Amino acid sequence: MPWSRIKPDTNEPDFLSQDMHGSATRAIAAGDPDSQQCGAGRRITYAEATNEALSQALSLDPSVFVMGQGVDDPSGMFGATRDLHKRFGRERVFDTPLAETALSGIAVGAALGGMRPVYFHNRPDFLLLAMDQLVNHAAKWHYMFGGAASVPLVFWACVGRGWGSAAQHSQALQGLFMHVPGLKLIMPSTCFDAKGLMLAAIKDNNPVLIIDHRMNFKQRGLVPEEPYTVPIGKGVIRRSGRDCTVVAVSHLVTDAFLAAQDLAGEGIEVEVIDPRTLRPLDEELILASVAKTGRLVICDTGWKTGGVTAEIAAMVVEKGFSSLKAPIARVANPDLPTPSGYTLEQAYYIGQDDIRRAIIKTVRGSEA
Amino acid sequence: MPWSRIKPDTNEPDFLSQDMHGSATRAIAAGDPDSQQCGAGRRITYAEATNEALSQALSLDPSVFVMGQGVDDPSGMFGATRDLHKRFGRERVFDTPLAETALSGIAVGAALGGMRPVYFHNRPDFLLLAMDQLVNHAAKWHYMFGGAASVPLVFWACVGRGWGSAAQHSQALQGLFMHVPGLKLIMPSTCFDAKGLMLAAIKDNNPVLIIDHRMNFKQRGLVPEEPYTVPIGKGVIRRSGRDCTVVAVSHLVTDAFLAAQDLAGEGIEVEVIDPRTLRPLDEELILASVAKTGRLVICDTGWKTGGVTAEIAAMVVEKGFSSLKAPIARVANPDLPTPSGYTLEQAYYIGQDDIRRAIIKTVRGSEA
Amino acid sequence: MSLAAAARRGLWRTMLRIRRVQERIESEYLKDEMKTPVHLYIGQEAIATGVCAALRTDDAINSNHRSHGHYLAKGGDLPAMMAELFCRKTGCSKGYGGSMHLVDVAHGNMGTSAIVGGGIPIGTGQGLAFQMRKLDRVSVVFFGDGAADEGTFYESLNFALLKKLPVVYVMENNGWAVCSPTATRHCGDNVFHKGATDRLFSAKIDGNDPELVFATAQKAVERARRGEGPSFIECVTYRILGHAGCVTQDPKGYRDPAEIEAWRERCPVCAYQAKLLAEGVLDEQVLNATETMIAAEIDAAFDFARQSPLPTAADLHQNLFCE
Amino acid sequence: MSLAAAARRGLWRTMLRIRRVQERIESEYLKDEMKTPVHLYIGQEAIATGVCAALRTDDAINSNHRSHGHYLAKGGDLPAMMAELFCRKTGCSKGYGGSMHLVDVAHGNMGTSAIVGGGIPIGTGQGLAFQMRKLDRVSVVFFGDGAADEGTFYESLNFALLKKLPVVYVMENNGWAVCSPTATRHCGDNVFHKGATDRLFSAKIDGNDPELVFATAQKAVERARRGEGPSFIECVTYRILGHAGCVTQDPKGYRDPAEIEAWRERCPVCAYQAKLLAEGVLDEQVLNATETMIAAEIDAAFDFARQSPLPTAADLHQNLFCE
Ligand SMILES: Cc1ncc(C[n+]2csc(CCOP(=O)(O)OP(=O)(O)O)c2C)c(N)n1
Ligand SMILES: Cc1ncc(C[n+]2csc(CCOP(=O)(O)OP(=O)(O)O)c2C)c(N)n1
Ligand SMILES: [Mg+2]
Ligand SMILES: [Mg+2]
Repeated sequence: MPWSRIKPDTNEPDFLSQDMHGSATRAIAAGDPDSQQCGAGRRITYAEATNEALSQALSLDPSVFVMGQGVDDPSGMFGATRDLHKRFGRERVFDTPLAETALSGIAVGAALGGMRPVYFHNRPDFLLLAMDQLVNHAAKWHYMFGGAASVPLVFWACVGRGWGSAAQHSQALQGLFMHVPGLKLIMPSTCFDAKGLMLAAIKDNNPVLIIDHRMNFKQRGLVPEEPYTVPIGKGVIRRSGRDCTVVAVSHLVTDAFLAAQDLAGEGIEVEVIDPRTLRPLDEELILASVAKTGRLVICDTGWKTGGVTAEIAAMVVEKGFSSLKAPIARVANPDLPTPSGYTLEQAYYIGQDDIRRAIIKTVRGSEA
Repeated sequence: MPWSRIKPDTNEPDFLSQDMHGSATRAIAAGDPDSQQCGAGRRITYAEATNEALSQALSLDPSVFVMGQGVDDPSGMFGATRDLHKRFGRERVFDTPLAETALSGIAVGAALGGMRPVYFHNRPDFLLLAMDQLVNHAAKWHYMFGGAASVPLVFWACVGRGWGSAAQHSQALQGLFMHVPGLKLIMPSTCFDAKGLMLAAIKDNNPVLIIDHRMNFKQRGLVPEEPYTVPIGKGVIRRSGRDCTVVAVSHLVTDAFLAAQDLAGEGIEVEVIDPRTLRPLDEELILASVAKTGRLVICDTGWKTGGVTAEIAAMVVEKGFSSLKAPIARVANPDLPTPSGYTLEQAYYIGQDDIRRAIIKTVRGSEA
Repeated sequence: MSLAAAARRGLWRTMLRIRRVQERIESEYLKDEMKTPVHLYIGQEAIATGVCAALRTDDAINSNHRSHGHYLAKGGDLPAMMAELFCRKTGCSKGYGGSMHLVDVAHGNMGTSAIVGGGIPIGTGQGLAFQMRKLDRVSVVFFGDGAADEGTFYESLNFALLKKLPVVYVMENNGWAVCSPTATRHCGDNVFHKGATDRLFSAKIDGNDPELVFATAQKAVERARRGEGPSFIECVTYRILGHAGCVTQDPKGYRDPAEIEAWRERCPVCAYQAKLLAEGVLDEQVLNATETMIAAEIDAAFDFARQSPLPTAADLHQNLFCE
Repeated sequence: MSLAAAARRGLWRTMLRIRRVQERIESEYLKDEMKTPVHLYIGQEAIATGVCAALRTDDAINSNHRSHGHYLAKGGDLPAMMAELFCRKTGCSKGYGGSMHLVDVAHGNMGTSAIVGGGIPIGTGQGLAFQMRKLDRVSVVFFGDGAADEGTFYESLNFALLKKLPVVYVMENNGWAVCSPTATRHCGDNVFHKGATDRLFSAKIDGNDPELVFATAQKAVERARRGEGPSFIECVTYRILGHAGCVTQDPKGYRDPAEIEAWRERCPVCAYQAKLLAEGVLDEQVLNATETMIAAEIDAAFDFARQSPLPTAADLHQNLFCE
C-alpha cells in the first residue's frame, strides 16, 4: 500500500554494535550449549532473517511445520514466509481455513502428536479467537498433567500499525499475554534476534508466542548465515549510560536509542535495555541498570494500563525500590482503541519524542 | 459438593459499617442523580443480593434480559439467578447452547438492537472463548464508530476456587481484562455492592464485566430492599489507618480487613481500601491513602505477573512516588496454573496470613 | 419475472452506482489521500443490491470489511462514506473507523466489523432483539466464504434455528479469501445446504443475477417476518479486483488471469444493463442521464470529503464510553 | 454379529469394570476424600468400550470432563487414576490434574481438557501429526452433545475433511449438558448427519449397544487407516446419574424421574450381560469370578490411592515448563 512508504527500508541503528553482538553472542554461548559462536553476518532485512530461521528449522527438523492463513501467499507475509512452501512442500507449509479457534487447538494437538508447529497470524488481533487454546490449553498442559506431556509450539503474530489499520487490525496485545503463566513471550527488535529467537522458540519444548512488529520488517541488520539461537529470557543493553535506564520493546528500542543519542548531546547519558523476552523477563539486567542509574522509563507498543509497562514498573518498585531516585515513567499507547484516521493515528502512537520527553522529565524532574 | 463446607455461611466482617454504608451511600448520592438514599437494609446473602438486583432490573426495564448456560438450573447458579425464569419467563431468562464465542456476539448484537443483556458465565475461564467479541467488538464499538452506536451489556462471571477445580475452572482473569480499554471492570466484595454495582452495570450504556467470586456468595450483609446503584469507578475505605495502605479486591478485602484488625493489636494501623471497580480505577482514593501512610500492599485473587497488582503498583510509583517510604508489596496468586490437589491448592492460594506477612514486612522492613 | 420495470431499473441503478463509486475509489487510490485499507466490491454488486431491495429502512444489515456495497444499497449516505475514507470528521464514523468500519444507524446499519466472522453473531443478536421487542424487523448478515470457515457461523446458525430468529444469512462466495481459494479452506459445499433443509430455508444461487438474488432474499425475508426463522443463502460470485487496494496492488501468481477474465465477462452490472436494454426496460437516454447523475453525485461526495475538516489530537480521547 | 465369544466377553468385562469403578467412587464420594469434581460415566459404558476395542495401543484418544470410562477402556492404569482422584503424588497427573484431567501417554491418551469442546481440535491436531508423520495411527475424539454446540466442532471437522485426517469424532449424546436438555441447545439433529454424507462417514447409532458401537467404530477406524478421512459417529445414550458428584447431589426438578427410570431399564451393562448369559457366552461362574476380580482390583486401587503420599508445597513450582 502506498503509505507504507512512510517507513522506508532503513538500516538498524548502530547499537554500539560490538556491545550488541558481543553480548548476544556471549549470552548464547553461556545459556545454550547447542549454539555456536556466530560470524559477523550479512546485512539482510528482518523479514529475510525470519525467513532464514524458518527455512533452517524446516531443514534441520522434519517435525517442524509452518501453518497460517496466507503463509503461501505470493507476498509471503511481508517476505517472512515467502516461498517456503515451494522449498518444503505444501504439506509442511500450509494455508489454513479462517478458523483461528480450532486451528490453534489443532496446533496444540499436532505438538502433542510429535510435531513442532509454527502458527503464524497476520495480526495479534486474531489471537483473541485463539485465547481458549492458548491460555486454557497450551499454557497449562505441561503443568496440569504433572509434566507427563509437553506442547512445543510457536504462535507468532505481527502487529499492524498505521495505514488506517484501525481498532481491530493494529493491536499490540503483549500486555494480555504477559499475564499468562506457562507461555513464553518474545518481542525481538533486531534482525539478529529475529532469527536467533525464532530458532530458540522452535527449539523450546514449551508454547512460545513471538510478537513481531511491521515497523521492524523492513529494517536491515547484520545476521550470521548459520543457524544460531538467542536465549529466551535474556535481555541486552543496547547503549550504556549512567543517568537513566530506558527499557523498550520491539521497534521502540530504536526510538529509545535515537532519543538517547540525541540526549547525549544535552549531557544526559541514557542506558537502553532491550529485554527481548517479556516472559520470562530478565529482571536482573533491569534491576542492575536501575541500581546504577536510579531512574527508569519504560516504553511499550501496547496500551498503558495493565500492560507491559505496569509489570516492569511494579517489579522494580517491589525489588529495586531503594535504588529509585525518581518516579518511574511509562510511555505506552493511550488507553483507547486505535483510531483509523491518520491525524488521529498521529496523535495516538508514541515514539522517539515521547520517550525523549519522558527521559528529560525523569532526569530533571520537569518537562523543560 | 461436600467440601463447599470449607467456607460456611458467614456474616461479613464489621467493616466499621457506618463508614462503609456511609461512604457508599454518599457516593451514590453524589455520583448518580437517579439513585436514592437507602435504608439500612436486611441481612441477606451475596447471592440473594445479586438475585434481587437482577429481579429489580428485569422489573424496571423491559429491555433487560439474562442469558447464560444454566441460568434456569434448579441450583440457580448459587442462587444468584434462582427462579428468575419463573418470574420473568424463559424469553427473558434463558439457557444457552455451549457456544460462548457466538453467544457473546449475540449479546453484543442484542445490545445494538435495543436490549440490555446480562450474560452470565459460570466461570471466567469460559470467557477466554468470548475474547474476540469482548475485546475486538464490545469494547471498541462505541469508539470505532465515533460514538454512533453503543453496547449496553453486562458480562458477568464467577470465579471458582477450591474443590479441586484445577487449572481450567478456577481462574481469576481480571488481570487480562484490566488491560482492555473500553471495558468497565467490577469486582464487588460486599453484599451491598453486589446489588448496587450489578444495578449500576445494567444501567450503564457500555460493556461492563463483573467478576464475582464464589467465596463471596455465601456471606451475609446488610442490603437495602429498594433498588439503588453504587457508582462505577469509586472505591471505598473499609478501615482507616495511618501506617500502611492495603488495596485488596473481592474476597481478599475481608482477608485484608481481618489481618488489619489483628495487626492493630501489634500497634500497626492499616488502612484497607476496596477499589470495587478496577477499571476505571479510583486512583485518587489510593493515592490519597498512600500519601498518608507512605506504604502500600496490593492484594489480588489473580496471578501476580502482569496483573492487577502490577497496574496499581505502577500507577502509584508513577504518580505517588514521593509519598512512598518502602517497597510496594504485591500479594497475589503464584504465576502457575491452579493445581487440583488440595495440598497443592493450600500452597497455591493466598489469604490473610500472606497479607499479614506482607504488611509487617512493608512496615517494619523485615518479616519478623 | 414479475418485477415491474421501475423496480428493475431501480436494481440496475443501485448496482451501477455502487460500481461507479468503487471505480472512482480505485482510480484515485494511489494518490494516497484515502489512507485506509479499501476492499472493493466490484463484481459482487448484484448481491447487496438484490438483498437490500427486499428490506425496509428499519431492517438491519450487518456486514464485513468489504462493506461499501452493503452500506450504499441499504441507503447509506455517500458523502459520509467518502469522508470516512478520507479520514474526515464528517465521516460516518467521524474518522475513527475507516473503510472497514462504516456505520449508518438511520438505515439499520449499526456498524461493521473487520474481524472475519465477527459480524455473524452480532447480526444474529440483532435478530434476537427484534424478536424480543416483538418488532417485525429482519436482520441480514452479509459475509464471505472465508467467514463461513469460522465456528461462529455454525454457532450462530444453530442459535437462530433454535430461537427461530428473523435472520437472513447471506454468504457471498467469491471464491477467495485474500489469496486463498475456497478449495484450500472448505471441503466441498457448505454443510448447511444439505444438512438442515428440514429446518432451514437454504439456497445456493447465482449471485450475479440481481433479480434472482432479490426474489430469493424476499422469500427469506418474508419467512423471517412471519416468524418462521432464519435462512441461509449462498450467492456464487467473484471478486474481480484484488483483495484490497487498487488493481496494481493485487499480487500476481495466486490466481489464473483466465479465471478473472471469465468472470469479467459475467460482470453483473454489464449483463443486467444489457438485458434491460434488450428488453426495452432501459434506453440510452435513461442510461446516460443516470451515468451523469451518478458521476455528479460522486464528484460532490469526493469534494465534500476533501473539503471536510480532519479530526485533531483533541478528538482522540472522545467516544471511548457512551454517557 | 460375527464377534467371537472371547471378544464379546471382553467388551462385557470392560463395561462392567468401568461400571464398578464408577459405583465405588459414587458410594465413597461423600466421605470427602476425593476432593475433585467427578463426572461419572454410568450409563455410557458401551461407548468408550466399543470404540476403544477398535483401537490399537498407539492410537490416540482425546476426551472430556467425563473421562473415567475413556481412560480405562483405552488401557489406563486404575491405581494411577484413583490416586489422581485422591489428589496423590502417584496419580497419573501427580495430583495436579484431578478427575477432569487424566493422562496416560503410554496408551495414547495425551491429556484431557475440561473445557467443553476444547479437546475436539486437539484430537484433530493429533490426527494431523499422525498423517504428517506417515503413521497409520488414528485419533479418536470423545465429546458430548454439549460440546457439539461449540464452533470448534464445526471448524475441526471442516479441517479434518479438508486434509482427510485419520480422526474419528464420537459424540456421546446423553441428552443433557448439566441441567440443559439438548432441545434447549440444538435445533434437531446435528447437521453433520445429513449435510456431508458425500464427504463424511457419519452414523447415528444406539450408544448402549457395545457391539454396534464397536462395529461402527471399526469401520470408521479402518477408513481412517486407509487414508479415507474422518468420520462422525453420534451415539445415543443417557447420563443416568447427575452431572457431577454422587446421586444425592443431583438437583431435583430439571428432569423427569420417569426418563431416568426408562433409561435405567436400558442399562447397557445389564442388558449386554443378560444377552450374553442368554446366549451362553457368559455363565454365572465367569460372572462371579469377574466380579470378584474387579472388586479386588478396585479395593487395591483405593488402598494404593489412600496410602500414597500427598504432594507438598515444594511440588507446587514444578512442571510449569518442560526443559
Ligand atoms: C478473524 C480474522 N482472521 C483473518 C483476517 C484477515 N482477513 C481479512 S479479510 C480476509 C479474507 C476474508 O475472506 P471472505 O470472508 O471470503 O471475504 P472476501 O474478502 O472474499 O470478501 C482475511 C483472511 C481477519 N480480518 N479476521
Ligand atoms: C467452554 C465451557 N463452557 C461451559 C463449561 C461448563 N460445563 C462443564 S461440563 C458441561 C456440560 C457438557 O455437556 P456435554 O458436552 O453434553 O457432556 P456431558 O456432561 O453430558 O457428558 C458444562 C456446561 C465448560 N466446562 N466449558
Ligand atoms: Mg471470499
Ligand atoms: Mg451431554
